[in-house]
Amino acid sequence: MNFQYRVEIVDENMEISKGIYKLSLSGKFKGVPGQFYMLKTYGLNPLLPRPISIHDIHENKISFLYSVVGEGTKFLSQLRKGEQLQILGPLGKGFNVENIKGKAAIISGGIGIAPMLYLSKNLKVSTLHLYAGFRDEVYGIDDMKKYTDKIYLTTENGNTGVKGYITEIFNPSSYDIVLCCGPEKMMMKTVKLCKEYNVPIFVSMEKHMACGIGACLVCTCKTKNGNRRTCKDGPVFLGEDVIWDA
Amino acid sequence: MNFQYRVEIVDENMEISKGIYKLSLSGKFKGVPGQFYMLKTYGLNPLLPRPISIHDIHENKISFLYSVVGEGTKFLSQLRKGEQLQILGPLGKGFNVENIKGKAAIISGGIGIAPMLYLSKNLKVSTLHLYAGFRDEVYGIDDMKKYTDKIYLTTENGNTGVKGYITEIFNPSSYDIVLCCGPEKMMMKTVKLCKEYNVPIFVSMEKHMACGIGACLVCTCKTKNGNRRTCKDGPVFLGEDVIWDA
Amino acid sequence: MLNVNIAGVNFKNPIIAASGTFGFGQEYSSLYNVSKLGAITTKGLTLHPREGNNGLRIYETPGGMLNSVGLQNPGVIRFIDEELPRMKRLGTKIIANFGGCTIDEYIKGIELLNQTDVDMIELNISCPNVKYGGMAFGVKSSIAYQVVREAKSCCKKPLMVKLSPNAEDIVDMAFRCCEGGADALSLVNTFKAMEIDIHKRKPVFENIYAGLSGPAIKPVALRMVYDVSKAVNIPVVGMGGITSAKDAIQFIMAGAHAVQIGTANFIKPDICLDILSGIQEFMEKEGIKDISEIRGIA
Amino acid sequence: MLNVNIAGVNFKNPIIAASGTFGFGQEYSSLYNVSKLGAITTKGLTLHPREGNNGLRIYETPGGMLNSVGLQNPGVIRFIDEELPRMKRLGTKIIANFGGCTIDEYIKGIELLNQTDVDMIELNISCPNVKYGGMAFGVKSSIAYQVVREAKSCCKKPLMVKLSPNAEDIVDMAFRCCEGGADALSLVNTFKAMEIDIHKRKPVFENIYAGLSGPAIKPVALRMVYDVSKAVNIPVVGMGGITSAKDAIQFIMAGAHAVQIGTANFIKPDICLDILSGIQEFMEKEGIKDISEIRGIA
Ligand SMILES: Cc1cc2nc3c(=O)[nH]c(=O)nc-3n(C[C@H](O)[C@H](O)[C@H](O)COP(=O)(O)OP(=O)(O)OC[C@H]3O[C@@H](n4cnc5c(N)ncnc54)[C@H](O)[C@@H]3O)c2cc1C
Ligand SMILES: Cc1cc2nc3c(=O)[nH]c(=O)nc-3n(C[C@H](O)[C@H](O)[C@H](O)COP(=O)(O)OP(=O)(O)OC[C@H]3O[C@@H](n4cnc5c(N)ncnc54)[C@H](O)[C@@H]3O)c2cc1C
Ligand SMILES: Cc1cc2nc3c(=O)[nH]c(=O)nc-3n(C[C@H](O)[C@H](O)[C@H](O)COP(=O)(O)O)c2cc1C
Ligand SMILES: Cc1cc2nc3c(=O)[nH]c(=O)nc-3n(C[C@H](O)[C@H](O)[C@H](O)COP(=O)(O)O)c2cc1C
Ligand code: FES
Ligand code: FES
Repeated sequence: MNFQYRVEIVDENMEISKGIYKLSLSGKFKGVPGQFYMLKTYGLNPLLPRPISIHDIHENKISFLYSVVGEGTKFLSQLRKGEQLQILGPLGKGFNVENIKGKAAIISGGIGIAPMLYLSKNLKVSTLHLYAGFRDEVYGIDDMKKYTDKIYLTTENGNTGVKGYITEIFNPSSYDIVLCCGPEKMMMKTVKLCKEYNVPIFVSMEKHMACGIGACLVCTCKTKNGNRRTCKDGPVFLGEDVIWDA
Repeated sequence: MNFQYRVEIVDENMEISKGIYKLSLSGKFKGVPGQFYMLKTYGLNPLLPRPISIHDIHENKISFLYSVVGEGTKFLSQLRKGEQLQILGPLGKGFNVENIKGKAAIISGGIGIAPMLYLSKNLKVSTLHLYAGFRDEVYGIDDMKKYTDKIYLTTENGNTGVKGYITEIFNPSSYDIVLCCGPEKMMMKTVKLCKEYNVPIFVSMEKHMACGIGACLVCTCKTKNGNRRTCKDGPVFLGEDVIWDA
Repeated sequence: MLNVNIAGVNFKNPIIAASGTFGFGQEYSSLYNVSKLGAITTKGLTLHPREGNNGLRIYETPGGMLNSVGLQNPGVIRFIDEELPRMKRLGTKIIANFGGCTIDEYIKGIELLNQTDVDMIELNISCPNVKYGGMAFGVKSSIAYQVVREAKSCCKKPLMVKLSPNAEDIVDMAFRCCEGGADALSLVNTFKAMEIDIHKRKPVFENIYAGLSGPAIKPVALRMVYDVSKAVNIPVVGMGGITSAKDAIQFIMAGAHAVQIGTANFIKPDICLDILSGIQEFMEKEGIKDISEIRGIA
Repeated sequence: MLNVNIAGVNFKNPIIAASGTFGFGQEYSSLYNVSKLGAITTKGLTLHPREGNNGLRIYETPGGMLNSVGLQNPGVIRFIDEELPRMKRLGTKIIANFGGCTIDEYIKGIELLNQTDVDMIELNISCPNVKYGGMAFGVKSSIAYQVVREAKSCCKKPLMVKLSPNAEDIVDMAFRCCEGGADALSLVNTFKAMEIDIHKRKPVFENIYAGLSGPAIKPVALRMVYDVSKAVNIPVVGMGGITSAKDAIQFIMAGAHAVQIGTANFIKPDICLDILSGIQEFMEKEGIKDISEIRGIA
């Protein structure tokens, strides 16, 4: 294993859309698409670090894209340039980009877009289409344009793209492989869709975590092969293997 | 009673000496010298607000001078301009400036200097001498120059002023009244000194607090008149009345 | 509908200030309109005045605080003479929290309170029992049963018994207090805890032990309220670490008729009002007409 | 001198990774040199493999966390075959944490562990007791006594019994476990607690209850360790919310021979090393030559 615990200095932490922040750190960072880091701000509140996917890695920089949903991400969003952030990573099994071939579709819901930039940059597929669904505001798409051949958008209020859910406009039939990240229900639906058309799909699961490295067994994902640790055996699983909670 | 609970916006929060910060808020604030406010930063850590004396009040501004000693003051020191601070005050019984007459001495130890600026500004005495003791760096003195007739300084390492403790160079005999704030042991010593010379002295007690308004009884100061609430019946007490813990 | 009836007393809403954290209501009443509260519980009273404990009385811990006030109070007689008349003017129900070190003290105190217009007596059985070497009355069910039975036999007010989380078996304790004649139960009091000063190499508190309260204890307190509510058929008042409407609703869903707010008053002095309005908002959003609809629903 | 001897086992220092928070040591060993620890306690083992609980398994609370892992583990046989050989290579002592649902399971498991080179067995008596409708073995002293006596009679390893803070009377519990033959005691396990999802109107955990750990519980855990240490004359290992050298020293001053670190590993993965070096610094500053000088001093 190759992960590290480090204390880093925040380089930038910017609200790029309502409640959506991009945080970056300078330095050399490892990680493959779909892997994540555990991020922790100073103090005992909140107690536990928060799992956040790699949004992008450059030669001298890593960035995270996150949505403020509760206390942990709220404290993250309050970090300013020059302040300390504790990080542990890269963690988990990401997307196996070497084995992803042919015509691929990425499908994301909301902040599920976060890991997709680094993924699309690293995929070696013949064609790549992005299907991204949002509630109202659209974010994280611009950077992806140069790595994708086509982008389909939906918003729940119809502000941008098609009005509705992304699963409503997605048809897996013309793809060799599908890569998915978003709310559990949306992923479940997408897996079902792909099954109908017999298209393989990988999903990136979100389970509540504590250790992040496979030691505490709180992040179980039920699969057809038994209980798996989302943090270590995942977060990327073969869609058909997952037994859904919802 | 006349205190209020308010959420204010930090105007300035500056390190003026090593580990010593000055925080100011804009607006109209009430309070007499020796009174304090309970200050609370966002979240459940730390749980309780922190009592901090009024350092100064201007027509449109209040300031606090504080030393970073633990988690609470650490979080206070991290506040930046524009961030929120919850305040409750002004609280307690301050110095009764109307009844303080003649030749007066203020004697402070360390951050005990904090309430003395606003006090010296408001005193109506014939002569005012300041005796201020510090560990190494001296702070909070400059602003007081114009309100005092003479300033005596000590530092433990002799960097500035006389080397030693302030109680070693202070002789109450020539004063009509003494006003004191500092570590409990230093105040105890000063009260003893004043007793020898029969000079009345007021001390500003520091007890750990929870409610700050007299409801919870955790801030008891034992006095010759029974248990008193430091937050409401104090923090300023007649020196001879206090029964010391130390 | 926010009002709740507990043992014949009608509270305008289920938010009650907890004993020991709200004095006799005067201090907070100069800050906000405390008549909006369902009730105020007095500082813990004893038959005779008490000076309370020496030394440090408070220590903060992660998510909580320890207190060692030691029942400092003016005694029940001065309470009746001086505090109660002022309290009655606050425009809300008054719950007198009362404790003793002997059964005799319990009886004498209750007889004095019988003659007043307090709305309810909350029997604090977390007090040290002199007969049993200082172990609290509220640890062993059999001892608590005795106190409650004796108290009930002379009590002319609705009697709410306040349980200690240090009880050996909280459900059996609740059960036996019911048998003893309690009209209602409130729980939890503080958890027996301590801190050590590693430089002085001795306990931080002169009394060694102190009581833990605040958000830190909430999940345990909630569990106890849930278990007790399922086991008894008298009203239960829940408390322990409540700082938000969400917390309060959890206790109500666990089975509580009302909740008490203690430590949270220190975090934000008018937090009881925030909790109250938060409950109202929740009810509106979820289409709940009467708070009783969600009581014990979890 | 940091080494401590507990029931004949020599630990190089008093810092032990707690059961269930450190897996079988492999994950943390890829992050830092775990041979620096006094010992590693295994994930709670049972005779047969267990899948653990369904649904959400973790929930954060102020200063603490609830877990409902439910003893997911490969079973003692696969532990011995697959995990133990790798664990032994980590260069520190191995404590096998073992629990059962019947006395028979306890005996069978211990007999299997007897034949291995684990250094010590930590008997987890917080497991649900099928004979008593799922109430944990560790609640009533008389039941715990039986388990410990039976376990001891077949145990060839030093036997440490891990007490539950949900015990009716923690001191009596400790006492009876000693009588049953425990060579050492460790405490505390997690506190029985719960949370309610107010939108779903039901408990957050499928099992309703979960175990509270972390800084929130420290003052109560410390009190229990203090009380137990004074009452028994076998070594006590303290735990519950330790996140700093200060916390660890408090437990030692309360009477603990060693401490276990659980939840804190999640806050900072190499926190055990910080705690260890913090203790060393403290000892140097205070002129303490041997950790035993301050043991139980408070
Ligand atoms: C592998 C992985 C990668 C992720 N990548 C991203 C990302 O790139 N950007 C992003 O915005 N979010 C991401 N998430 C979700 C993110 O971890 C949660 O939104 C965050 O933990 C919420 O914390 P909070 O304190 O703000 O919210 P709260 O709801 O207050 O958190 C309470 C607890 O629940 C946990 N929790 C709540 N929601 C989630 C969730 N969806 N997943 C896991 N734990 C949760 C928290 O960690 C915490 O323990 C990822 C989750 C996982 C598991
Ligand atoms: C009436 C009054 C006025 C004060 N005015 C000032 C001031 O103007 N400037 C300033 O720097 N300090 C002042 N203090 C002291 C200040 O309140 C403490 O330094 C501060 O509470 C420490 O909090 P902490 O979390 O940083 O430290 P910690 O030591 O981590 O605090 C732990 C707990 O102890 C309490 N505590 C620790 N030290 C003190 C103390 N000396 N007095 C009271 N409670 C304490 C804290 O409030 C907290 O509850 C005053 C205290 C009182 C009672
Ligand atoms: C400073 C303080 C003093 C208290 N005094 C009393 C008391 O006199 N009588 C009593 O029954 N409970 C007393 N309590 C316990 C509270 O009423 C309440 O049961 C407990 O604090 C748990 O609730 P909380 O977490 O909301 O504070 C006191 C609590 C605190 C913090
Ligand atoms: C996720 C998790 C899993 C645990 N699993 C076990 C277990 O299998 N066996 C056991 O005896 N204790 C288990 N515990 C309890 C810990 O070993 C420890 O007793 C408790 O968490 C208190 O210590 P802490 O506050 O330092 O975590 C577990 C605790 C946690 C947080
Ligand atoms: S978070 Fe601990 S095993 Fe996954
Ligand atoms: S702090 Fe509550 S009475 Fe003084």
